[in-house]
Amino acid sequence: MSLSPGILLITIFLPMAAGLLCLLVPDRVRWGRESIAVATTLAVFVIAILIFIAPELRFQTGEIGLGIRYLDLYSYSFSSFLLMFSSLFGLLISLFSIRYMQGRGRLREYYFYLLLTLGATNGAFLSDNLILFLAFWGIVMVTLFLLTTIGSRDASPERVFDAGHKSLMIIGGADMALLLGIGLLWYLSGTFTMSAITPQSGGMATAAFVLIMLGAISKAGAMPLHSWIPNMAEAAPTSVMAFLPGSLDKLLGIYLLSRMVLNFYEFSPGCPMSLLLMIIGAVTIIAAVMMAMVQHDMRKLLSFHAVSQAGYMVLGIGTGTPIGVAGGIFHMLNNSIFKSGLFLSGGSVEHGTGENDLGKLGGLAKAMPITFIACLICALSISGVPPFNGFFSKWMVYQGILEAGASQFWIFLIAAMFGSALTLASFVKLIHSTFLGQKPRELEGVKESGISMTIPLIVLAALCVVFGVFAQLPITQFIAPVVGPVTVSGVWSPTLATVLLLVALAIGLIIYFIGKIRVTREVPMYIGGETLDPVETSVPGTRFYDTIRFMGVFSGLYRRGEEAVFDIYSYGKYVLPVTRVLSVLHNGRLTTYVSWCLWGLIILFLILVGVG
Amino acid sequence: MVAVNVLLGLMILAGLVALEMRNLRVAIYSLGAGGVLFIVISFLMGALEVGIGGVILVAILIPLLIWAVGRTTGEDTTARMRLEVNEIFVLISIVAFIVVLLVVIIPLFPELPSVPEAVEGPMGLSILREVLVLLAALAGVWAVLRLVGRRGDK
Amino acid sequence: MIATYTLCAILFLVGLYGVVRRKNLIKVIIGIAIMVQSVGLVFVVLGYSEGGVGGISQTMGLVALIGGLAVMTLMIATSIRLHQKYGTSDISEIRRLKG
Amino acid sequence: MLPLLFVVIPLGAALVIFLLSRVWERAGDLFANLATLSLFVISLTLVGPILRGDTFAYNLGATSPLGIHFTIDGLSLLMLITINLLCFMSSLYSVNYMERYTAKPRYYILLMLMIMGMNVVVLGADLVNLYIGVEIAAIACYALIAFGVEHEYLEASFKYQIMGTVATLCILLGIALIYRTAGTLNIVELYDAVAAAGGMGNPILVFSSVLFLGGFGLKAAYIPFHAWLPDAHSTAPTPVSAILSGVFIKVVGLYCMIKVFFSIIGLTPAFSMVLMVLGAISIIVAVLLALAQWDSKRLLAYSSIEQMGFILLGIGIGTPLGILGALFHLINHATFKSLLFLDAGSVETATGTRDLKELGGLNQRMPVTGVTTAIASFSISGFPPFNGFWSKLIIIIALVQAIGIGYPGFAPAYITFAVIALVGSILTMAVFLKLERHIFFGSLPEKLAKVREVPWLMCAPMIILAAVCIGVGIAFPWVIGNLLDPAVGVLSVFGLGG
Repeated sequence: MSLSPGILLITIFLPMAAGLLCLLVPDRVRWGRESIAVATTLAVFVIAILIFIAPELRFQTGEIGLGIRYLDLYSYSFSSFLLMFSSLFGLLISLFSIRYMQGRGRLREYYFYLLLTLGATNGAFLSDNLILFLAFWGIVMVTLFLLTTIGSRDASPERVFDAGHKSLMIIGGADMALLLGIGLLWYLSGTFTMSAITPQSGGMATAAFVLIMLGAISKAGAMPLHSWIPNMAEAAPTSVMAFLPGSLDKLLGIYLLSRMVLNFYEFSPGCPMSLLLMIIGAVTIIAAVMMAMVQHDMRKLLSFHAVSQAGYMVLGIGTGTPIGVAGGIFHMLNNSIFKSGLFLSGGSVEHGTGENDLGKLGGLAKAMPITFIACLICALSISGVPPFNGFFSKWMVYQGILEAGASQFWIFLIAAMFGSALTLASFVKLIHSTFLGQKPRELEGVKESGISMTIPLIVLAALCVVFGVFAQLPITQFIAPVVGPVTVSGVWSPTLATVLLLVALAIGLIIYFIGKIRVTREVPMYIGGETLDPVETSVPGTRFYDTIRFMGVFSGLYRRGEEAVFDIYSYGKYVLPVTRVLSVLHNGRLTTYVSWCLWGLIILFLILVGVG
Repeated sequence: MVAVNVLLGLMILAGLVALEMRNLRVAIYSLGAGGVLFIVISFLMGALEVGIGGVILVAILIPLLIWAVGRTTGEDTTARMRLEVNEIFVLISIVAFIVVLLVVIIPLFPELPSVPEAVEGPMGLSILREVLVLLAALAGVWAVLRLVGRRGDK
Repeated sequence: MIATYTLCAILFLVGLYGVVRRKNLIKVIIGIAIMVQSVGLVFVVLGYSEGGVGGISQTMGLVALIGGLAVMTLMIATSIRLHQKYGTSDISEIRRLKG
Repeated sequence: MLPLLFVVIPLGAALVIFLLSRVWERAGDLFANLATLSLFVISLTLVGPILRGDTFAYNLGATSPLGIHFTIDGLSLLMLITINLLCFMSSLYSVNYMERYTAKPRYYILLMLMIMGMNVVVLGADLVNLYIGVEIAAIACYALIAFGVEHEYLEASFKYQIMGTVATLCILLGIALIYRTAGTLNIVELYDAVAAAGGMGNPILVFSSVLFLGGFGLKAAYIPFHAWLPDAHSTAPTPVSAILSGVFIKVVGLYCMIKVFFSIIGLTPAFSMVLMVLGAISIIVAVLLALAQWDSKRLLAYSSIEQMGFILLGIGIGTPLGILGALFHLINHATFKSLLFLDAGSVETATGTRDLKELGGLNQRMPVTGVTTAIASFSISGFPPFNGFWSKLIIIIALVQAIGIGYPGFAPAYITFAVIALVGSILTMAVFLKLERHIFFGSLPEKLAKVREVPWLMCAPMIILAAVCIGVGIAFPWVIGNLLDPAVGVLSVFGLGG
């Protein structure tokens, strides 16, 4: 079967058109928008599968100067497999949203933005032109902001906007770097056509690499451009978190980074840029997971993990070895699956209980079995426990680090492994405080979410298992065509894998127990002879790791973390004094204003007439 | 040319007087005197049109200014100079500008071409353009002199 | 000729000095008037040759004068209204707009 | 005859309004809108002929500067379309908005004169006509700023009058020097005449171009010549502010500067650098100033200076791509900044205040204003797919391209300016997010709970402009091909690398 290249347009413009339609559907049509969204995303998913099966496709319109085409779409192994998954996530999220978003305001806009995001993401994957890519990439940023402003149930309008503000500033700022990077890349390679760019090297190429990397990691959420994700997690609807920072933004960011490493830059294991990426990756893994351990809000905890997992991808791609890059890309895929699974489980819990504070949850395993099992599988996956998919991608990343050569790289290995252990530890906390332990009285009568919410969870959990047990499948089907043949036989290499696994488990358990013992000891049973509520006497999972929080070395770091010293966005406030000084200079005196003009003329005279 | 230069010197003097006088009416008369000198210079050099323009200027501007002084204040009560950052900045600016401008332009004068250009040229339509400019100004004055600008004020 | 040009430039600077340094509204307008006259003279001097002053130069001089006159008419109207509103003609006290 | 229509129609409308206003109070509403609409339509009909390579000329009276000489080429057509579209939007908006002021007919008369002045600037085939246009437009503009005849209006207007007159005198001196050196005032003839007179090797011409830089710079309000702009643009009646920020400063400032530096004198490395430095300074300083503002219109006014900086940066590069980006940004800025001013005016109409601290949460109460402001804000912040994205992109790409084809030795400067432009863009985002945050998002103050959307006649121009922002953003190849390429074609011949 041969497809016409025009089919690529459908994956972009069908969702966008459907989104516009959603905007026009009047409120009284019941399920109108929901059915449009689900039907559209389903259609796009099917088409994306067809495109994936088909050979390479290219759709072009005429040139409009500088080698830029209005539309220049190209589907090949990498873009078509990402296209398939972005459409899948689109489908799952619109399914999930039916119930989850029901009854909220601004639904009209919600589906519009959702479908617009999907279309633009597909456009970014398919575009073979850097400018077009940038445009679609930017649209995803705008819709991210707009989706954020819809806001979660429990956040004040100010907080919601500030979260959107922060994400827009950080991603938008990084986009400016990306823009310049693309400009430099164009200058070096002489073309905007991505498939025609040959790997570049040299000083300017390195600058372009760093600038494009900034754009990529801000989208993927690696440090130091990660700080928008935790804030957004508190303010945005959970389905949005699962859709954008959880999956699509990761796909986009890592896609760009991999294209850069694979196609645009002379990237070799051990080169300075490789080292830079690996450091960013390792630091992100550790720092974010440390922050995740002490969070009370479920969404915020998940969001720090979203940051931490981005570290693995950057680390894997940063190794520059085929197996490492493959591992990074595979981890990107896996992360999107289990991370959106986790966010959606969180959404499901929130939908059932109306609560996001881990301290107020507990004992939901029986009430919400499907959510529990899906969440458990995803949690084990994200922690890198075999046989789930997270294990394999992480293992490939480890192997990539080892193959990258230099002996000092063991430190990255340690960081990655330690990060895994801490991830496990923090998910023990999440699972414990949500699904196990004592059930608070307020949560009696909580029921499993409806079928439209559980189907996405089941699908995602199933994918975690399938991609884990049959890891060969995604690797040979999706990733090998992109990075070339990968030796995955080592996956089952028993010694290293087992050792790493045991170490990870052991550290996780040790931390778990340290935390638990300390807290249990501290909880008093009676105060003034009054019997306390069982909720207050139970062991709240949220306090598991307060031990670590107050441990000497870390307490300082945590305090700074809370003061947002590591948050690049918070440095914006230093602009304000400058603006105030400038503002005071405009003192309303005509004579001063005319004097400025005179100085302007003086300088111009001196420069142009005097010198020239 | 000498006569022109002398008259120009007088104009500068008149201008300075106009700017320095505390009594605004005297200042305006001094400006008027400068205007008359301007007209004389124009006619001396053979610039008939500019001279007529000067006459129009003086004939309209001086009465208007006198009228304005009548409506506002007859005395320039603003302080000559206060020792403030602003004032000092302004003084430095203007002095620097004067110095730089003179330093820059005096060497330029010999470069100015002295090729004669066609002396006569029909005034013709240029008058129409002047009329349009004046029309705009009249419309402006007509709008600005309203007593009440916004509905509901006073 | 150089002396004439220099004197024209000085006249222009005198006007500018008035605009920059004087704070009374009327004085500022007087400064503008001096500048307008000086520009008019520049045209006359530039266009001057033995036979008289060139037609185009004259036209442009006229443009300068009439344009200046138009603007100054408006300025005078504005300054009267300003004086009514603020109760002062001191431009350095007329500064509600700043920042 | 065609070019003359752009002068006769507004002038005729002004006369008709003047004559009829005694008898019929609403004559202004009708005839002003009819005039601006017909001007806009006429300018649109010229797109085809201009694309085919026709030019329109109209000569009345004697040789060059003494008669009235108009031409329409690609560049002036681009400006004409922009001017007349925005003036039509503003006059539509005025119908309801200007109700709050007395003597509406006088307002319309001044508006018509200002439009006429701007059209004359764009059409003028010689420097004197151009200057006359500047003068007429400026005088009408002074009066329009003062139209409210209250403290702030008069103050802003007076300061602008003084600074504007100094500027026009500088321009006039520059014209005088150019005329005596090159011997002509016709813009087409001037290029060769100036080259024959030694071009930039002639100190007189350098001196006069510095005068132009200062004079038109004051009109275009880039830093440090900007101080009048925030006062004037924030106090003027809103439809006037929209025209001022949208087209006025561009027509009487930047357009003339483009003419002078590309059609007359020709760009030199020194001037290229000076223009770019002025642009870069304007971007950074003005955006910081905008960030400090709490008055919505003042914030927008400062942001206009910043955007002028972008345009100037593009012009300064001097490559065809740079000029294309600058002109594209010029028309884009015209649309979204006018839209933002109209939105700010709507908010002021509905709530009675411009103070950001007193506003908030208006998105639910004023959906049209909210959505159109969001579109304009995204546009000005350079987010795709809105029009501002493409023009900023082209300017940045032009800067990068100039590393290779620009003046030798400027490479580090081009990169620096690109970085400055990008930093400016980030800060622009912050400025407009601040505006959105404090007007449309956040929680609704109690006293604004009963606010209603403005009448449809005020909404209509806002919706049209928002549609233009999106439409140009999506159909940018069409705009570049049909409007911008002919305009750049007029200039870049004389520029660098053309």
